[in-house]
Amino acid sequence: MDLFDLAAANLVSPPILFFLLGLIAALVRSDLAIPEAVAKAISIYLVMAIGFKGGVEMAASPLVAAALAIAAGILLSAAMPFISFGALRATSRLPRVDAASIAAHYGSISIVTFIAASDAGAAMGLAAAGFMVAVAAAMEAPAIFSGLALAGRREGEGGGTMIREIAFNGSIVLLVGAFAIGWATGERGMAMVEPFFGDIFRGVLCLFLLDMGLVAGRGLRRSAGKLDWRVLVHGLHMPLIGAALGLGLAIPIGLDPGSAALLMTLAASASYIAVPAAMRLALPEADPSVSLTLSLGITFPFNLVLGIPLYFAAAQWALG
Amino acid sequence: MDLFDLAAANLVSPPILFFLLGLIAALVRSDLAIPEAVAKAISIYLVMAIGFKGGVEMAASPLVAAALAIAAGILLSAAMPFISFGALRATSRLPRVDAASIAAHYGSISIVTFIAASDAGAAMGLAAAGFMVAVAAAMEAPAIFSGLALAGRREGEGGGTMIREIAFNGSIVLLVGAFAIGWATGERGMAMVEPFFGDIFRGVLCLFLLDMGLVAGRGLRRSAGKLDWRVLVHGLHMPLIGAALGLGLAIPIGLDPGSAALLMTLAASASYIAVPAAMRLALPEADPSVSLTLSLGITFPFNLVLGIPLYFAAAQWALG
Amino acid sequence: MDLFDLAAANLVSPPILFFLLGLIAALVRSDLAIPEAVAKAISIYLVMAIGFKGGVEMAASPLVAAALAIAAGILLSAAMPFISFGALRATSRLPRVDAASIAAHYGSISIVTFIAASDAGAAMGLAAAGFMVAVAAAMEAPAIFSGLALAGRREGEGGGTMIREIAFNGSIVLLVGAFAIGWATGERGMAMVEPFFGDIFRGVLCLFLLDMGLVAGRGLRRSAGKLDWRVLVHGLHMPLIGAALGLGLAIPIGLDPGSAALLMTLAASASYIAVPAAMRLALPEADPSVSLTLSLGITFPFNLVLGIPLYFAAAQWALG
Amino acid sequence: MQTTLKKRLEIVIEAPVIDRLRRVLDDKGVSGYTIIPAVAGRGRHGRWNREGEISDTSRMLVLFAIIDPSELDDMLAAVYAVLSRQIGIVSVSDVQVVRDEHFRRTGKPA
Amino acid sequence: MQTTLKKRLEIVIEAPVIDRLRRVLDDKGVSGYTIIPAVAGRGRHGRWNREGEISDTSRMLVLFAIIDPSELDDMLAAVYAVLSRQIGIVSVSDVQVVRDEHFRRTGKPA
Amino acid sequence: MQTTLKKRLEIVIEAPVIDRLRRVLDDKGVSGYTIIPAVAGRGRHGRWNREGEISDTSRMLVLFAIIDPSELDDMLAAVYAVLSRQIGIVSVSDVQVVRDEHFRRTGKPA
Ligand SMILES: Nc1ncnc2c1ncn2[C@@H]1O[C@H](COP(=O)(O)O)[C@@H](O)[C@H]1O
Ligand SMILES: Nc1ncnc2c1ncn2[C@@H]1O[C@H](COP(=O)(O)O)[C@@H](O)[C@H]1O
Ligand SMILES: Nc1ncnc2c1ncn2[C@@H]1O[C@H](COP(=O)(O)O)[C@@H](O)[C@H]1O
Ligand code: NA
Ligand code: NA
Ligand code: NA
Repeated sequence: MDLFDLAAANLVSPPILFFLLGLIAALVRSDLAIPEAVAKAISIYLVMAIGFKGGVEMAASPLVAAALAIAAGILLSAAMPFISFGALRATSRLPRVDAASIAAHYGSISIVTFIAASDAGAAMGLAAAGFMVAVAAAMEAPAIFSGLALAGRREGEGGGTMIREIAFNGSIVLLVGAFAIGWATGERGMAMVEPFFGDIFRGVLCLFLLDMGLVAGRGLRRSAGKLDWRVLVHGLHMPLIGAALGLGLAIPIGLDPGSAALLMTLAASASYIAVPAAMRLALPEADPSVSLTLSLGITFPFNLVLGIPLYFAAAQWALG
Repeated sequence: MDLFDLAAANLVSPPILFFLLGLIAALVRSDLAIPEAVAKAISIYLVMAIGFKGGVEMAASPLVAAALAIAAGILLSAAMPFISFGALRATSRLPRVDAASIAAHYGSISIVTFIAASDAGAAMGLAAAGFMVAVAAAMEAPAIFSGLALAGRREGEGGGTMIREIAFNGSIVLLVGAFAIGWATGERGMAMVEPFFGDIFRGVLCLFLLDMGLVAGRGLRRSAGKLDWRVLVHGLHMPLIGAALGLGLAIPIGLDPGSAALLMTLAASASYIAVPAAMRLALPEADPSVSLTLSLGITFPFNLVLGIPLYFAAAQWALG
Repeated sequence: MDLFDLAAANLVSPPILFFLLGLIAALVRSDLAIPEAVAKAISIYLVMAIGFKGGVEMAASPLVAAALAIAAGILLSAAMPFISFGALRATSRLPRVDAASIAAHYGSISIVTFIAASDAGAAMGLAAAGFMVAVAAAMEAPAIFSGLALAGRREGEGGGTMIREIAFNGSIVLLVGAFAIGWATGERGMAMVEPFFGDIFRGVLCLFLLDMGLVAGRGLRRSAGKLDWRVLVHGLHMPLIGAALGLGLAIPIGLDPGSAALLMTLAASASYIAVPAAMRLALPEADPSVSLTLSLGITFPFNLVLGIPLYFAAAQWALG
Repeated sequence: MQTTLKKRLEIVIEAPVIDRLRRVLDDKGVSGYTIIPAVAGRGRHGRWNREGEISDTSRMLVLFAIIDPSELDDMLAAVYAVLSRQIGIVSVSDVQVVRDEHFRRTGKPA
Repeated sequence: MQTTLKKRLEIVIEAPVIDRLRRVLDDKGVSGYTIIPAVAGRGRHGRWNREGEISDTSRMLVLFAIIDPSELDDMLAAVYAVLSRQIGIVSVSDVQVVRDEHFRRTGKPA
Repeated sequence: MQTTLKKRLEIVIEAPVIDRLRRVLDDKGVSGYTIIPAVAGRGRHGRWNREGEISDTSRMLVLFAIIDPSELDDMLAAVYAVLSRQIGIVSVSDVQVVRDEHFRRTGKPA
């Protein structure tokens, strides 16, 4: 498949179309809405399922390859905030603390984007190595510390508590825990829960992306015209930079194309859950609405609709 | 199968029995309850699934037949409020505005009843044409305008906003959107999401009808004895009148028996989501408790338990 | 399989591991949490599914065996509070009313434990008779009356209302209702809803046990060190006493090993839903935090992780 | 605008007895009340948190009712008669309303 | 601490018209408001309970806004103009705030 | 009935810092508090709406605590020390309670 076919196939797949439906519904001010409690529960289900499946597939993965990929992920997460911060300070007038906060979002990852990319890869026949789930988990936190350093913040008294709060963040604990359970129970465990964690996964993802479309569209509608265009453009630059760096590291460590595309996606994505909450605790002066709009309103739709097929095409071209 | 067998098979199917369980639990004041957030999410799932499946089946439908059926639906939706209003004013002492509001409910449709009827049809081997989903969507709104006309209301300043609020009502947007996605992705799309939108559908419907039984029973318990019996009887007349008109239009436009039964069901059903909300905005003087009790407490149970098998039997007798 | 293998297989099954993950996440103060509305809805789903399946299997059960098992269950439920109360009064300084309340919890049953045990039995190939669901339902209430008698409470004016509130408690109504629906619709009904009530059941159970682990862990963390160890130990004694009594009754009435293990589990388990609510109404002076901690924080994890495999091993050794 | 003084009764109460409380208020002919959910809290009986909970026992609800000052003592006595041994608290504050007639005691409602 | 007197406007309103109410408050430049869900209640229009409900019609929301006393009459008039025929109630109470400037009328917000 | 004057502290606060706020109240020995969810709102930081949200960042909670007037200043100072840079508001009103002893400061609770 060439890039165009890939993009076209991705675009007319139910998950992406339901995302677009949500986006449009929000933009025309429909009152369509999925209750918060259910949206949260679905995100928990998806993280559990993706973690568990990754763990089950670990049987087939050499541990050295996993360790290399995790190291690459940590490096990306720690380094990318410096690039994002530099770019923001050079092109916009955002205060230091806001730029540092946004930078932390871009170094870290969006687990929702990762899940959508894994599913897209599976649909294309480009399944990734199980350890990519561990890479995703490992990339959540390093960026936060880079962001704090960029803001000129020392960890001070609250430091210990904060490290703990970040490391034990619900989505990290669940991702790592489900991964470990999948690894421990292997194919026998998978056979027990496949109908729930496997068969209905893509359908549930459709419902979830409908919801994310609604939330992203509502956010866009609310902040349209308020954000500086130089900041908005950052939300389109960073995924491309991240994906390029991801590919640049995937090649030397020898990832297969599906895994490389996921590493690119992780680098290209911006956090929407863990980092925003950490920033409210550690950098309360940073305005959360700017980073949330960028992350969910600009970068997430870009990655979902255009980025993911692009990253898979690039990975296959470079490594296939 | 004759009418009696059909009715019996419908009555002892799990969805109907769970509805009756809910009804009884509410009437004996059990504290059994499904949380609001989950009930709403389930209704969203059901609308998504029915819309998507309808869209997928559009490949097999001639567009002319679809257009005719949609036109028939719009006609029914716009005309039935006049019948309902006339009957209410002749037999009861309801104020004009209340009669107009109830009339709008009966012209419009109950998507839950439609879903239950589609499922019952599928279980009987009388699947309907995919475009019946589009007919359902097209029938939601016209009755609202007839109702406002009957109340002597001009659209005034709020008119534009209101038309928009009605057209972009969440359940209409979702039904139409999922239908379009199903149509666009076809069998390939269905293959991706069948376990979620297809396989577990009827089980989820059981859970949902349990909930609807609980809510309907609670409503009945609360308003029992408060409603004028002439108004209550309206809730049993209108489905029969609607179904007869539906059949009368289904025959000339050449619908198959399964689709004809669904058109009858749509005409026979009364809105419980879109119209009540629209009436609170457009006719706030109308007492919502009367129309809600009629729609959910009388007409919905009647259609679910007795009406649907009757409509299928009649459609098969007339068209089979 | 010998006891050790059974315990090992149970321990590394996904449901138990997700429970342990929840427990650990709560103990390290992770913010992982499943919304209340969804947790409640999942418990409703599980009760519906287990009830329905039990009913479907009634076709294969002789009614006399069912009646005997139900009678045994009622006897256990009514009698065990006297044992629990005696032990608590002898070993701890708990006030009479608190001891009576705890005793009622231990006479009654935990439907969640029952569900987990049924699933574990199915996974081991030791499926139980369908009527065990009816036994579970029958065991919910008798212990409450024994508990009130122990507290020296006469039913007084509120008696009629209370009996009604207990008998029509949501989980009893749903369990009995779903059982009746399964019985009435049989294999034909099961075929209609198997993907939802059967195939995904164990996966949903994983999600639910994750939640129960989180709640149990949070409870433990909160009350650790506050409870008298003599009271805590009661939470480990009672399951063993209950299981022994259950086995003692299972043998003379001729239960198969799988059903016997479930009767043991029911006797060994302590109520977490029906009895606590009843006690708040009937014995408001009793401190709910003691009984909830015992029931959910001590007895439930013990039964889930160690008790269930032990009961199955014992039942197979005695009856296999 | 012309406003009238009323009392706002606010009751935090454990969920299992909410129906009893409603019955008391209905019997006293209170003109209305609204119940809102609580998600977490602390009191003499300890901390609680509803996340992931399936049991109603530690669930708290907040009920408020705007009533006429003349009804306050009677209402408080009735509420305490039923709830004195239950988990919860009661407080009263002054509020102004525009439509006086809306908050007058009614006959026992349906 | 130095505190300033403000008014706390509390509105119980049926969900279908919440957007209209928000528009009124926004147009009047109110500095902020918070909306909390209600789960059950009773009023002249009868009892309601949200358990298991999928329709928004009988759903009630509680909106409160802390505003400057000088804005009260204007605000009440605007609220009543929109809501007089809808289901709901309005009440006002006194509150003290520490940061006065936080609760001053702003221009029409986004 | 004999009632006593208390203060009702009402804090609207962004969810990520609720644990810090609880710790402050616990450390100060406040006798209790109740937290209720908010579903939507507006303030200087803009509008928000929880529908469909999975991130806690823009989520607001409403905490209220009934405390003795003598503790008010101390409590406000402690609350502001922690929350001054966070998103949220604080207000105080008068309430009457029947059981005075219920609302007295306790030692640091569990
Ligand atoms: N001083 C207080 N202010 C606000 N809420 C309180 C207060 N005291 C108790 N509560 C609430 O009432 C519940 C029961 O209180 P208690 O009976 O003291 O345990 C607590 O869990 C809180 O939700
Ligand atoms: N006196 C009251 N105190 C508190 N809430 C009330 C009162 N009256 C009405 N309400 C609330 O407002 C809703 C609508 O009131 P009504 O228009 O009287 O039916 C009721 O269902 C209650 O939730
Ligand atoms: N004047 C007000 N009245 C009621 N709630 C308010 C007010 N101002 C702010 N809030 C609430 O507090 C949140 C944060 O306020 P702010 O820091 O001004 O953005 C808002 O989103 C509202 O939910
Ligand atoms: Na990234
Ligand atoms: Na109709
Ligand atoms: Na027991």
